[in-house]
Amino acid sequence: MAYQRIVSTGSVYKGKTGMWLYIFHRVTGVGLFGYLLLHIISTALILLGPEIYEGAEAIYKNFYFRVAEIGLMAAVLGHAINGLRIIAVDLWSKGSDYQKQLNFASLFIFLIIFVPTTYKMTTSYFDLCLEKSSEGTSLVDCMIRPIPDWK
Amino acid sequence: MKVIKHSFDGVIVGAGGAGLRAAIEAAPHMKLAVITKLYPTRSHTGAAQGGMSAALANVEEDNWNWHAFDTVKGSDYLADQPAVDILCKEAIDAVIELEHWGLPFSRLDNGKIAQRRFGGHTVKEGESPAFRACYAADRTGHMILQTLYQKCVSMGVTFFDEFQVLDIKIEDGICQGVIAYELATGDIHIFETRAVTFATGGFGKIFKVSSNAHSLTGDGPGILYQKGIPLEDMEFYQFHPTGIYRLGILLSEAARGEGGILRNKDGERFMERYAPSIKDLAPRDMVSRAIATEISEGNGAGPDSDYVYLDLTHLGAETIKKKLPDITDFVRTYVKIEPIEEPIPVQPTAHYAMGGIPTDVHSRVLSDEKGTVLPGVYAAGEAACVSVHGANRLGTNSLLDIVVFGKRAGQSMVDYVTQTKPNNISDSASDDLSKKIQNLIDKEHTDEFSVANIRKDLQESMEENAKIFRTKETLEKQTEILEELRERYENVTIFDKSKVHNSELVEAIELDYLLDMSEATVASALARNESRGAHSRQDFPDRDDTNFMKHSFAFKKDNTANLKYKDVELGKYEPMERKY
Amino acid sequence: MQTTRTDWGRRQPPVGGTSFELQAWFFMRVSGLALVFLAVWHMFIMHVFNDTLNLDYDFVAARWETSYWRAFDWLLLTLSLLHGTNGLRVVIHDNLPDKTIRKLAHSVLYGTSLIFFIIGTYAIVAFVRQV
Amino acid sequence: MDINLKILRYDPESDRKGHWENYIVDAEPEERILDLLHKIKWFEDGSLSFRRSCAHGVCGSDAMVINGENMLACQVLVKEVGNPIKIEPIRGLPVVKDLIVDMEPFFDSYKKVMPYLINEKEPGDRERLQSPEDRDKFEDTTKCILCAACTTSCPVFWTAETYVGPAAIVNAHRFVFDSRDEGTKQRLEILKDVNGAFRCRTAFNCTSACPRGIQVTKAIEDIKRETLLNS
Ligand SMILES: Cc1cc2nc3c(=O)[nH]c(=O)nc-3n(C[C@H](O)[C@H](O)[C@H](O)COP(=O)(O)OP(=O)(O)OC[C@H]3O[C@@H](n4cnc5c(N)ncnc54)[C@H](O)[C@@H]3O)c2cc1C
Ligand code: HEM
Ligand code: SF4
Ligand code: F3S
Ligand code: FES
Repeated sequence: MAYQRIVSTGSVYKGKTGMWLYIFHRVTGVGLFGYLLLHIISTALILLGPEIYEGAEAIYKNFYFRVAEIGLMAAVLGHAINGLRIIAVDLWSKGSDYQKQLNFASLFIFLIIFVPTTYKMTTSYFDLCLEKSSEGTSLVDCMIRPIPDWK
Repeated sequence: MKVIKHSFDGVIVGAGGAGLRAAIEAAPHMKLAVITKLYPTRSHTGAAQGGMSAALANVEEDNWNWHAFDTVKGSDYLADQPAVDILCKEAIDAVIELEHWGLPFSRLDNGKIAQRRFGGHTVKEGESPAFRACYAADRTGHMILQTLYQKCVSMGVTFFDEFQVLDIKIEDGICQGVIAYELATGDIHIFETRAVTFATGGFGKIFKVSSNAHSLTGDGPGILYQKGIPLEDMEFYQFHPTGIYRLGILLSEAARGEGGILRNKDGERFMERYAPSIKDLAPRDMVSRAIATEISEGNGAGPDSDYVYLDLTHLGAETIKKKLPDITDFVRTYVKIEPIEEPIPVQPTAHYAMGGIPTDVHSRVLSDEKGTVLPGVYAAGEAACVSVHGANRLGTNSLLDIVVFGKRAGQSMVDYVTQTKPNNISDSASDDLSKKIQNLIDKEHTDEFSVANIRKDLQESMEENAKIFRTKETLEKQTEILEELRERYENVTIFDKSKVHNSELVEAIELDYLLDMSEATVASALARNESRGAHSRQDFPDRDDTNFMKHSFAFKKDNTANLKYKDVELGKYEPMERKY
Repeated sequence: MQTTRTDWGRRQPPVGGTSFELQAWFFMRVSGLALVFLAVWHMFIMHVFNDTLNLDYDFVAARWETSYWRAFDWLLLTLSLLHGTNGLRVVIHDNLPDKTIRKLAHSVLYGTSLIFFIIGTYAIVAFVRQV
Repeated sequence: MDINLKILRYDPESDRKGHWENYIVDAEPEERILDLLHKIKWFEDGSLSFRRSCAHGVCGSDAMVINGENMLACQVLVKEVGNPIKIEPIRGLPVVKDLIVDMEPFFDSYKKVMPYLINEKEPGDRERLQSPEDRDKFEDTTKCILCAACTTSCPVFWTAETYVGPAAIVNAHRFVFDSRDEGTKQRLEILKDVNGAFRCRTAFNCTSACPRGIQVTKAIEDIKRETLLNS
């Protein structure tokens, strides 16, 4: 008899916060692992001497990568704080009773750390860009092209 | 239609409390199959709430003789007293056995099984309400069903889940086997077997407002009735006083056992007038009649003055949460009121069949009023009539009945199987059934003859004419209606022609049983010119021990029933007026 | 028990056995806790207290002058690789029902992780300042 | 009040894939979703198939996805879910027909955790004693009606069909924390498996789906901790 495994429904299960956090944790975990591999390679290039290492690093020195770095920060912080929440639920016998509170607390802690960090990472980028660039470079220039004559 | 043949020593039809208990008894001694149209844990035993009585004396002095006295008195002296003695005496071991198998009873502070009060149960033959009902919050039936199923899982009992038995083969008065229909495939299965136990539960779906599940359609009694086996005491159908208004969902008597009070529209505790000594804890038939009387006298609440209140507000949140969590949740879910703060609208609801397949105390099915045993066929649980409930069952005695007589059915199967040799059922045994099914599939569908329309008319008319109060007129009217419905049923048609999970087909066949049950009920009720227990004839308001101290046996004859009678087996307790 | 339905998708329910899953689970919590210090601290040093724009050969070389930072980075490398690998092991197990494909994916994962562990370790251990 | 029901239908005898079907039903706000399904089945389209029995949330027959969430059709009223109403079979188990799924894998998992009291000691001829406090420890998990709403709401179960699922763990919990039971070691041994309790990633869908209000995730966490402490 033909049993259908899962009828494709096209509709999304209306899970609660926990389900979305599970998906978030998985996506950030896998993403971080991918980034980790990349990061190991680019760091290991240091064995090949300053030119090659810095040549590779230079790829990162533009605004798009700064946005990506902020994303990375969000992923690490989010994964870490959510990870702590999961650990609390797992290892603390009352953890699952306070699931809602823990969710809110995680979000709160995340924002407390993430917002100033983002602020610092953004302003620092523009400060350094202006400092290194020639007179008359605008903030928009800093955003749309690599920082010129870095070093 | 694909036909598949199986061979077993014994088959149990139904996996509610009675069927599972029988299986536990029989499985170690034979090749046994349990066939059930629902997954076992979905049987309606799981809906039972309040408790299971046994004179454990955990709370106060008690003794099984008092339990027996209450049961006999509650039955309006129609119960067979030797059977009642067995029920009440074996109750104690039955409860202990369930505990040993893991049933999570609620506990007293000293660690013993907790017990609560229930309607009609008293100490010292009527002195005061007794703490006799062993319970697990208000989900006792759920726990019994789960525990028995768990026990079966641990024993590796063979189940045929979602197989519906639709026929039994009896040749020369000896059982040859049963025929089942596999819901998932539409295949026919022939089960060759010597011993069959029917534990298919009740048939509350003959009424419109009922506490019973959709699946309770009287299949077991129906199958046997159509083979010429009589049905005993069908006029006695219990109406539970406290069903949720309109829906009929049960609010256990435990609510009153814990102190709940019934009130009419003026807030009056009207049971004080009807049963001055035990008031709200009077047996169900009396309370249901009291409610019906209040309503007909205009004391009902609501816009249509058609319900009364069950008041739990004085019990306190703690008691309600600990002891009545489920039923108060039902109220929150379905009525959207908070029972801790507001009284609950209730009305009587069709609840329990005292009558059914006649059996002796060994759960052997009797094929006539003289007590002739039908070899190899057994029945237990609500489908059967031993009779321990007589004209009115006491609350908590049914969960007891299913385990005590379920066990006995299992034992009888073992006895029978060890004394007989395997039989041989012919491959054509399922031909009648196949033909019946093919007919239903071939007939073109019309709305007029749809299952749902006929069933709706049946349930509404039974509700109207054969419920709590009956008279010759209403019953005669219902007889006519049933004849018409039967004629319509002869032409019944279905829309769904498929094989896989064709539940419409199954409902069409179940409707046949519902009609049978109604016919037997109405015919038996019409012939009983007295009022006794749950059977209340307004034209004969008194009990008539001279003419009716006897069980009715309804035999199927065309579209009505032929009635015969058997004397009640008396014992220690002399019939007296039933007063509380 | 009677099984009359088709065999479709007959699952393999658990049979018990080793404590590997328990240990892996526990390791995820412990390494997670350690990584809060290692990874988050690392991120802060690189992105907040410094700016990656300033990152250059000298910066790394200066850091790896001390064995403290080499140890720190190696621990970070090892734990995050182990943690991530085990995480991915589960992700693969969840999403690839076919046993052979799953085995293959697991092998690729373990191989990759091992190679990267060797590369990373080699970099940290073998690095000598050139200029 | 006219209610618009969208039901995901699948007939194995003619369809290759599920398809949505629309029905307009006249209903009161106080009616159960199950009542609406019955109206369709009884008076409109007899081939619509679904399981049901008790009609008041105690038998566990009619778990289905209603407006994107697992519920018992007999336990939710029209006014609680609004209009239109979308109904699908529960996920992760093979669909047999319309809203009916194959429950065998679910019960297989249940049976695997030894869901019965294990105690070899002779109990005597009276009940075993158990204090109300000990009884309370597993009260929550005795309520399970094996409806599969939890297991089929679990995102891990959707993808990893071998996961034993929350319902089985709940039923293990019911015995592991019963002071009368002596099978804890064996059960925890089983639940240590790759497909056992450690598969759970605390998504909490199970807890919100359980129609009996069982704290399912809590039960799973109890089992995880018990396993940790036991080894
Ligand atoms: C809401 C409610 C509350 C109750 N509370 C109490 C209480 O507190 N105390 C008390 O003592 N009693 C109580 N009762 C009564 C008691 O629960 C029932 O009488 C008893 O559980 C019946 O058990 P059973 O085993 O006979 O049948 P059921 O439990 O109804 O089982 C019937 C079985 O038969 C199977 N079946 C039926 N037809 C077929 C077929 N054709 N083929 C195959 N299988 C079939 C079904 O699948 C099912 O497994 C209550 C009843 C209700 C409805
Ligand atoms: C920063 C501190 C970190 C903490 C506290 C942390 C914590 C956790 C925890 C507790 C889990 C288990 C989740 C579960 O069982 O449901 C987990 C999973 C995972 N982590 Fe981390 N982690 C951290 C950093 C990292 C890093 C740096 C990586 C990348 C290499 C990573 C990759 C993963 C992956 C891939 C998973 C599996 C996700 C899943 O199974 O859904 N984690 N983490
Ligand atoms: S735990 Fe709840 S949701 Fe899961 S099967 Fe049991 S009753 Fe259903
Ligand atoms: S939804 Fe699934 S992941 Fe765990 S908490 Fe519930 S079992
Ligand atoms: S029909 Fe029994 S749970 Fe819904």
